[in-house]
Amino acid sequence: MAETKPPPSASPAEAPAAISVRVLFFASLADLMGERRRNLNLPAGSTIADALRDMATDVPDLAVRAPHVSFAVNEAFVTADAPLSDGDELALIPPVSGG
Amino acid sequence: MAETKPPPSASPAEAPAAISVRVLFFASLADLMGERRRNLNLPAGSTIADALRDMATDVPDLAVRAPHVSFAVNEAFVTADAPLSDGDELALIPPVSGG
Amino acid sequence: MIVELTSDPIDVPRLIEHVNQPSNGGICTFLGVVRDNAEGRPVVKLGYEAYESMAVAQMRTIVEEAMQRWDLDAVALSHRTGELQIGEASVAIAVGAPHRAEAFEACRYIIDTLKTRVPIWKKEFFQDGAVWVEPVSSQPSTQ
Amino acid sequence: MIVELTSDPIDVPRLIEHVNQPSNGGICTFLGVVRDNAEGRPVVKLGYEAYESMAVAQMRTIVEEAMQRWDLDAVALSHRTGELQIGEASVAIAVGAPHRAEAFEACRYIIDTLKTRVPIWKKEFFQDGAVWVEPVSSQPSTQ
Repeated sequence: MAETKPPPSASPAEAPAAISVRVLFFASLADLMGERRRNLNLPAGSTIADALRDMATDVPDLAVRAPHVSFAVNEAFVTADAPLSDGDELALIPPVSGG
Repeated sequence: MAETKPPPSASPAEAPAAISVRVLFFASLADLMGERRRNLNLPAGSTIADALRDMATDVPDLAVRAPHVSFAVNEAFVTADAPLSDGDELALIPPVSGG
Repeated sequence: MIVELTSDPIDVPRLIEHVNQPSNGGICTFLGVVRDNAEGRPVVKLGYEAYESMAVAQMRTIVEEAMQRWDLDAVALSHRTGELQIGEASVAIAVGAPHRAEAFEACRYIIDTLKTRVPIWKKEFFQDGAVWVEPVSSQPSTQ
Repeated sequence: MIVELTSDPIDVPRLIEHVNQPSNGGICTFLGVVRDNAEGRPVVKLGYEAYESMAVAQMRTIVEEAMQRWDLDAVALSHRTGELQIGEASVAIAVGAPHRAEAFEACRYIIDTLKTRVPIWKKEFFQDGAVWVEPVSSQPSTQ
């Protein structure tokens, strides 16, 4: 995770110009992504939708799946327009089938 | 039970002039009656209501309890106007509380 | 199908095992257990008396009704008789079904119906006496 | 309260024991068990994967909701992870309540709600492949 350090900010008192988010993939999405987690660097102010667009450049099928995916930030369900903060844990949650 | 044999009938081909019924008492009714079973001799054509009237001569409180009692003849629920036949098993069933 | 009256403690895992058949995806069980109070009054123990042959016949009829109505292939129903201590199960029902809705509904039907028309009676023992429980609303219907 | 994910077989008697408290008169349990088929297609085994920390947190929230809504003092909820064979329990719920209506309703609420918003996924293994089960209707709502 050392490589995800944000670039130095022009004004250290402000929010960083970039954020680093840990993204978790489960079940069919782990299969799709070929991994269970990745660290993602995004511009400050990015939302979950922005993160999805970023990852879909690698894996275009993620955009196809996105309408059927729920999202959790730091283990709480949120909608795709939720903003991300540096250090957040974003989970992509396919339709659940426990029980 | 040998003593409950009905008297000889005038016409052996017809139903006997008297019937013998085995009556079972449970729970609070066994407490009330002071017994768990008795054999009852009744005129042919008697109903459960007739049997109750007969037994209430011994135990008047039975008449008080009767509206809250259900009846089974040979293990099937029936109403108080059901006729009794020789050899029937009549159960007086107080409100049930199993489970 | 298991339908039984027993004076021994009910073996709940055995009932569950009985209904755990390969085609079933859900098992609902209900246990009636002896509470330490009756509407707030401390209970020492319970006693159950049954019109045994008729009780078993009625229990079987209720189970058969449930199996037909919800298309079930496995139900187990056991009821205790005699003296029970606090925490012991007086009745246990296990219903297996392909899907959970049927398992819940059939299990609920069996306990609700048992309480209205199976000839079993409960006696509550208190510190200073005992009473037969006779719910005013549980008069069996004629059928 | 017992709320757990476990890779070991679920100890159902332990869950029942946990909710069998002296003030409770009824215990409802639900077991989800591995069926031998999925809509008719033979199933060999199942696999369950969870977002473990969030799953346990969601399970605890659901149990707390049920305990508050039905005024319960004892609920147990256990969910398996990993590989399960036919007949094994994938989930077990035990709810104790003074009266049976609350026990049934709370137990049903917990399994129904668990299936809509606890991040656990089931993989069905067939003779010739495996699929993640993704119900179209089970999209967790935002909350």
